[in-house]
Amino acid sequence: MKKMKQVALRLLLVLSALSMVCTGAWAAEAVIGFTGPLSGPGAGYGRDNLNGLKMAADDINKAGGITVKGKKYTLKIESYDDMIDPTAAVNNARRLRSRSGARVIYNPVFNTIAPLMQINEQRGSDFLLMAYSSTPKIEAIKNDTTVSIPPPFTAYVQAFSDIAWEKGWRKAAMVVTLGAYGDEWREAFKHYWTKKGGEIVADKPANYYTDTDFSAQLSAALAANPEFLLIGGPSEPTGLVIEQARNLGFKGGFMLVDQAKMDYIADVVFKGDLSTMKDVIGIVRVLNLPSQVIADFTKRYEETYKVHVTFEAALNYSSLFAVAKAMEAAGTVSDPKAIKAAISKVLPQSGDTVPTPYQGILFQKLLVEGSVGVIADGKYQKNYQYIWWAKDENAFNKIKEKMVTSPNVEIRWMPVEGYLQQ
Amino acid sequence: MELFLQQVFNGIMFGSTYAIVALGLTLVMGILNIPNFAHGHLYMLGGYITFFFIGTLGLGFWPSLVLTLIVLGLLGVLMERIVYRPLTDQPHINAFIAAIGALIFLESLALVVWGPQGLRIPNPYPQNFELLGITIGLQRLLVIIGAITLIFGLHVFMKHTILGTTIEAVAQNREGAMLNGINVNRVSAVTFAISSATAAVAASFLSPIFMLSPSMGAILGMKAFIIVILGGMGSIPGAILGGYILGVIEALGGGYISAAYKDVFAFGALIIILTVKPTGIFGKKEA
Amino acid sequence: MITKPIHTRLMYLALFIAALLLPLYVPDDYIFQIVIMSVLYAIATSAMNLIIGFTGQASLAHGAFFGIGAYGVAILTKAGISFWVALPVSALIAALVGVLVGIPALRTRGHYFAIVTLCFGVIMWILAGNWIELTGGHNGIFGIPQPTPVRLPWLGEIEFFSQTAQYYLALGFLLLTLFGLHRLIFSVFGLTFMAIRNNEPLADAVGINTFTTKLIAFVSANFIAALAGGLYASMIGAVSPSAASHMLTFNFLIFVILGGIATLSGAVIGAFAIPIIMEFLQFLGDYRMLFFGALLVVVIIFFPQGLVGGLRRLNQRIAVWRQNKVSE
Amino acid sequence: MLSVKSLTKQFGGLTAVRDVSFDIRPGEVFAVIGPNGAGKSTLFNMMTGTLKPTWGKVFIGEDEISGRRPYQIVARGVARIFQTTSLFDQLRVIDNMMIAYKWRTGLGFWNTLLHTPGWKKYQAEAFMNAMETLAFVGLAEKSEQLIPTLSQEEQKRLAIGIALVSKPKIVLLDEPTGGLIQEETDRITRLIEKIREQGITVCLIEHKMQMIMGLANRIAVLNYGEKIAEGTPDEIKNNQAVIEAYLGGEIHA
Repeated sequence: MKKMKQVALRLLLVLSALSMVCTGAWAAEAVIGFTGPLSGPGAGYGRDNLNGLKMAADDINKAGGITVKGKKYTLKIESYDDMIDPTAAVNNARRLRSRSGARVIYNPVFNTIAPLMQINEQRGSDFLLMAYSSTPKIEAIKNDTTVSIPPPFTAYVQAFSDIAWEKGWRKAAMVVTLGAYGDEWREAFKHYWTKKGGEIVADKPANYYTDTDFSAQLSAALAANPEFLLIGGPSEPTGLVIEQARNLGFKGGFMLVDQAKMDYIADVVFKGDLSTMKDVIGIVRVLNLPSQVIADFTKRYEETYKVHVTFEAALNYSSLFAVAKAMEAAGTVSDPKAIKAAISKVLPQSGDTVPTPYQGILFQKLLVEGSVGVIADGKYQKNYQYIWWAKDENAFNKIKEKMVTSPNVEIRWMPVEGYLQQ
Repeated sequence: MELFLQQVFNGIMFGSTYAIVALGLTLVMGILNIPNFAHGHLYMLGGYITFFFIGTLGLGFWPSLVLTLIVLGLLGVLMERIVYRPLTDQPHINAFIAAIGALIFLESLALVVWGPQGLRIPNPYPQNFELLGITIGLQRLLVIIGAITLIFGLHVFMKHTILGTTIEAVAQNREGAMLNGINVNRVSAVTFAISSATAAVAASFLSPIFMLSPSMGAILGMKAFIIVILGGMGSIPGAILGGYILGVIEALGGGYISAAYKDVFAFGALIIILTVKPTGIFGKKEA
Repeated sequence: MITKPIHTRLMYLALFIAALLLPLYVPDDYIFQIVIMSVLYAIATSAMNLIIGFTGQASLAHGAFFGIGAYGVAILTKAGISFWVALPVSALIAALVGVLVGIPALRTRGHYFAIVTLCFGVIMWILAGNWIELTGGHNGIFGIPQPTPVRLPWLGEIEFFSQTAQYYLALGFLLLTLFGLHRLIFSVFGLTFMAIRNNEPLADAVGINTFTTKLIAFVSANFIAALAGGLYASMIGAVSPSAASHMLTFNFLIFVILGGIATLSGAVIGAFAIPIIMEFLQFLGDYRMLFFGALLVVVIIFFPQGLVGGLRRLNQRIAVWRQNKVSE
Repeated sequence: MLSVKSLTKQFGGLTAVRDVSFDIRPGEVFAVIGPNGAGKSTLFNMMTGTLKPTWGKVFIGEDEISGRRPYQIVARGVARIFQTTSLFDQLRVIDNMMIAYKWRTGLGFWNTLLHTPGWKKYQAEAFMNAMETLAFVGLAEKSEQLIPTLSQEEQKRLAIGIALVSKPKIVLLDEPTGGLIQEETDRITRLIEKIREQGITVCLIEHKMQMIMGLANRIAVLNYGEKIAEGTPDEIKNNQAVIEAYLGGEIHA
């Protein structure tokens, strides 16, 4: 009889545990959607974005998930491939929203972000669109449930130009990738560099996605005797461009558009040897960021995903932490507007939790400084962090106070039109 | 002038690749009448197989090249047997769909096995030298020499071996060849083997200079297709000449005109040529 | 003359009613989205079937004409012109371009025609990506307005923001397309298309102006493709070069061939079945396209006549089996 | 009726047809004969617009037809059948006939799309004519069948029907009995006689001498691309050049 009771008690326990799991009272899941290129030419880029999210979700879940109105949630990343096809992206988003119940969906390409911004405000099927695209065109579309993750590329244009000018570089030649992003970069750089007084001696774009030989464009560009080359597209072909330019006898420096990563090129294309690159200005080496967690982050990332860490991964990682905290602050995992509104309350982030702490949010843009790295004489040099949204010296100083400092980092002010905070 | 020479050199190197890739395709299209749209993807796979032998197994460049050639040759036979032979009596458009299926398969295969990131093979001949004021990479020179050797070798094979002449006979008159007791299936298999092996050689030579990516075959395949049509289906001189012309046009176009529109000139030229001469420059009267 | 048995007619009626009532029972937005896109694809695919399936001319520029329609509507509606004007105007532009391309291109035959049209398709795709002033470059055009609301006498004003309204709009165009194609194909005029596909020298010899007939088929197909493209642009709300690319052409081609070439229902079935299969395969993750590629090869080998051909074969088998049973 | 004036065709350096002239009179059966490779089919192809003559002209009445496209020549009342039986073999018998009648109707794109009253009229007219001609060639009850189900002879009859359906003034028949056995040949011969009785001029190419001699009103003989004789069957039988060309007297075959 006593035994029976014991068995019955245990059964009851198991059953109640089961019912808790089933009803979700124990730990529910909040689905974070991702649609992006996972095959085709953009696959590497898409996966970098996705990996950052996956790692963030893992880390958040390991730390106990999030607590919304006393209820525990774990985050689950659900991803679909859209091959940068708008139709597929919309299908995926609809699927994520109505099948999996995702209220936050990430997408990393402007061509698919634009159509998603047409549907993410529809009543009954609204979701928070986390857009990874550095084009200011995103801000041109009015949308209450979109957040854009990276700094505007115009901030990099100005910051890179700034440093190149200091180095005494004047004559530029451009061999930038074709495509929406490359076209905008060239246009912006041409505008800014000539305004500064610099000279552009050649503009020979190349298709970094389909071409494998750039010697035609490079020969033409080098014939104009530039002091430095503005190059870039995806990192691997950019490395190839550097190698081919050196083979053609080019001795000057390189400026990399923000899509190309100097650390990736150095480590993957040149196996850690910086002598070919020699003089480079570009987006900072991830490992040289000043945040406390960066070394740990890089190590774990590269161990888990067997690929080189990238800036995209770091920013996506940090942004998901912001979203998770915002869910807690808003007290909802299902109201995109409320989540977006709460983001400002959970910022700034701290450098001991995320690799690239966000300082704030401005309308739909998350604010993070533009980090510039320099390679000179075959060695990594001091970084620069540009605050691009401060409208005046005062605002800049206030932001600067809160930031992580390090002797290897110089924080600078570089106002970028259209983003100045009141 | 130096710039011009440099561009022409680049163009010739590219043309060499185009020529040998188109050469393989024209054999398949002319002899078997199969629109093998996946030909560029065989080239891509050739690059990855070379990577496997050099990068993963650590073999030398030349042994890897030979091994790649063999592997791709076998793969070509397999592809003909599995994908195209069952479609012999069906409309060409069905073979075209099968080709699209095959290329999707090959591209995803590379993606799954080797990942989306570009891969590199160490350059066995990284030396450069100056000639007439232009910089010439040794490996680039090797591409040209390799291509010319291959073209010459293939010519000897086609004209002076029994198998080669048989292939030509089938190319000229399939029914007639069949009536004469030629085993057309065996000729098909051999042709496919040669076709994909040549693509593999092109990839092996080029891969140390370039970067491997799963989608690198798509554009090259399309260009090879266009060269074959331009030169006339089944015409070997047409494919070679077409390849070199396209290579030089592209290099000059990319260097002097806009890179964005350089393909427009190539494709536009094709439209014009075909409307003037509807069966290609070296084409037979009516296909 | 060419009449269908009564049970086939009943089946079509049932399908028609099912299509009309679809918004009532579609389970969620996701399925609805796929259905709407499939309806659009079915329009474009049916048109492609006219030129490839019925007339036997493998035009690989279909995606480009879809793109002309899409960009036409995008540019015109962004300039403030009503969708209802922009759509026919874009389709007419596509038809005009079709005439200009068709006149030289249709001089070539077989593979050569396929390649000439493919080249044209690639050129249009490059133009879409690089003529920044007109097409917005690779970013494309975004923020395209939904179709202008229409005021109907007894239904009031209809807006096209909801999926339901978009669905009916697309369905209306699909039915119109099928109706038109049905009339064209099941007639003496339509027989001339098939005559050209079947035996062009004989068609010539029996007094058919084969060139003009091919041109009519080509231009009609392009006109309809552009209509589908225009609808696409205003429904998705953004166009980029991918809406004019040759990959789109290949997709349509796959729909036509796997659905069942040269049958009206085949094109529609293909346009529905393939995207749904593709979505279903999402669970395969990285292996999805690997599997799809292999599937394509296998299906084309074992069902050379596509799904419709497969169904017909099945039907015949069943008929034979029933006959045997009766005779027993 | 139809006259051929100095027709010449060169392929590269080879002359396939050299300076051939003749006149076909209304209502007669005119035959062109000659050994294999004599240039008969080339001549035919030039008369029907499939090949452009290098030199020379073809007239129908006063109207020059050489250099015109085939469909324009058909519209002037010249119909033809090909040497190897050429049909729309993916379609039904009746479809084949209606396609061949189409040029006589106004069944164009807009008519068909809008189903105008004219469309209905023409569509019915095409059907009526097709059925009538099918009855004439003896295939009325096969109208719904697919081509591959027809016998060789039936296919030949259909090919002739296709030529006749649009009511031509003259039909050019390229070996209408090729590949048929004697019995079938006889039946086709009777059909051709029936065509002549309808007042339609016939021009045919044939190998089978016996058949030609009984059927043709006049005969032209080609050898190595040149006309070596023209005349009634009796004249031809006794023509020395013809006898030589056919290796001595085998003309009576």
